[in-house]
Amino acid sequence: MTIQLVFLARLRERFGASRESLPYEADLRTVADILRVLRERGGNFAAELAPDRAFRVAVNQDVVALDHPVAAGDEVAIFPPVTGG
Amino acid sequence: MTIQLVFLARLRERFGASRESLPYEADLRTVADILRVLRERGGNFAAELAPDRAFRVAVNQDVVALDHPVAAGDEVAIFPPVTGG
Amino acid sequence: MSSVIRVQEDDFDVGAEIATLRKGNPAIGAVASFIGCVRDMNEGDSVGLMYLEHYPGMTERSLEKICAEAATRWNIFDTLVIHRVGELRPLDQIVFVAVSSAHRGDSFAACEFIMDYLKTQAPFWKREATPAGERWVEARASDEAAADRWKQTS
Amino acid sequence: MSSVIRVQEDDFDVGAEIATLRKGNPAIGAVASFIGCVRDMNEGDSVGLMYLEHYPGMTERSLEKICAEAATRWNIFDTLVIHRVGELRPLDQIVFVAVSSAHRGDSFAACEFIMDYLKTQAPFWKREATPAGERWVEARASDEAAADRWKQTS
Repeated sequence: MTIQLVFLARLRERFGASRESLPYEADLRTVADILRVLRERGGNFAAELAPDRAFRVAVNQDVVALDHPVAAGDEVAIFPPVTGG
Repeated sequence: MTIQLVFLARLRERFGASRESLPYEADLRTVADILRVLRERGGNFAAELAPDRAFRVAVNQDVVALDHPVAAGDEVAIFPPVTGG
Repeated sequence: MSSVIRVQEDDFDVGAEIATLRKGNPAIGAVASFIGCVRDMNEGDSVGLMYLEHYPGMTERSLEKICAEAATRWNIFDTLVIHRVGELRPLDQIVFVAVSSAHRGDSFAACEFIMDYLKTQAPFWKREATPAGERWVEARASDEAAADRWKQTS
Repeated sequence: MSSVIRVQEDDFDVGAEIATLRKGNPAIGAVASFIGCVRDMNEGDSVGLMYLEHYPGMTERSLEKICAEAATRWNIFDTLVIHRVGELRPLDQIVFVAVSSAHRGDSFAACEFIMDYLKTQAPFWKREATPAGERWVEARASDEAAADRWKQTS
């Protein structure tokens, strides 16, 4: 029962990991809850995911808002604004 | 002292000629004067160059309005609305 | 800024033309291009053969003016216009317009502008063969409307 | 209507890709296309090398959604999007979008729409090497503005 976190581009570098399995707990109801847990780690997590920083969250590969629900088994990706093309 | 007339596409076919040297006369001051002379021939000239028909006139390869002046030596082309591309 | 205009009977190789347009200029970040092709249907009738006539001299002159106007309106590097004349068949390429720029908005706008003006101002005429016989293609009001979009109010 | 999406390290041949897109369909009268290339300058600094990262799976999914949305908005036949990833250098092709349609207005609009949405929604990120070191390219407000143009008020 985990949530699969995916970090990309600059956030992958800053967090020192491209993937992480986050144990699913009952209070992880939305994207905002996951961000809270990550920020509580302090350091680069707190700095990069501060509310005034620009980043995007995708749940199961669709970009969503902070109040989007999450469930065990979801893939939750966090990444900077895209710069392709 | 002539004006070189050029007829293109459908008008070339209807007038039975692609070029014609029109003797320059003092009363040929504008494009409208040339059209008047051609319409006076009757037949396809009168039909195709009637005021309600869609055609364009270029003097020395620039599309112009009916009041544009003409002079001896000018190339005056008359053609249907363009359909390239 | 270079502006190349070619009116020719021969077909052209789009990939080679774009490579020539870019010609190793590393300031180019965007190339927008357009290919017009002969369709096998027009106005509800099947088309087997098409003949493209033009007004030599004025054709090149009008295309050069259109490309020069595009270069004053947008921040572009180079433009290329190739237009075929003579006998064409369904699937044949008729026209190619390519524009290079640093950023994409400029080349997109300039490319569409050149096509819209070419359609209403460059002296080409199409005659097409249908089962009912040959006919000259009529100008379309929608092409005039497309060109009118670019008219500046200033 | 076919929609082809390719994310690849290899370069691509624009002429061959367009030929495949047209694949002998004589109803196509228009092909609009766009090539994005690596420039040797960005934000005033010279760029020697670029690395493109993406989010496999979501990349293809987001591009498919963008192309499907284009097909609901305009009367188009086929779309092709190729985006390269990995190491690229100035002059390299990065992205190619091509759209076919009967009439040119549809393919022009759909091609620009796909590029604008790709720029703001498809999960690609560029890291570039400049004389001052490597850096991640920052998103541009002008790209957001370009994508916002297509938002429908209905």
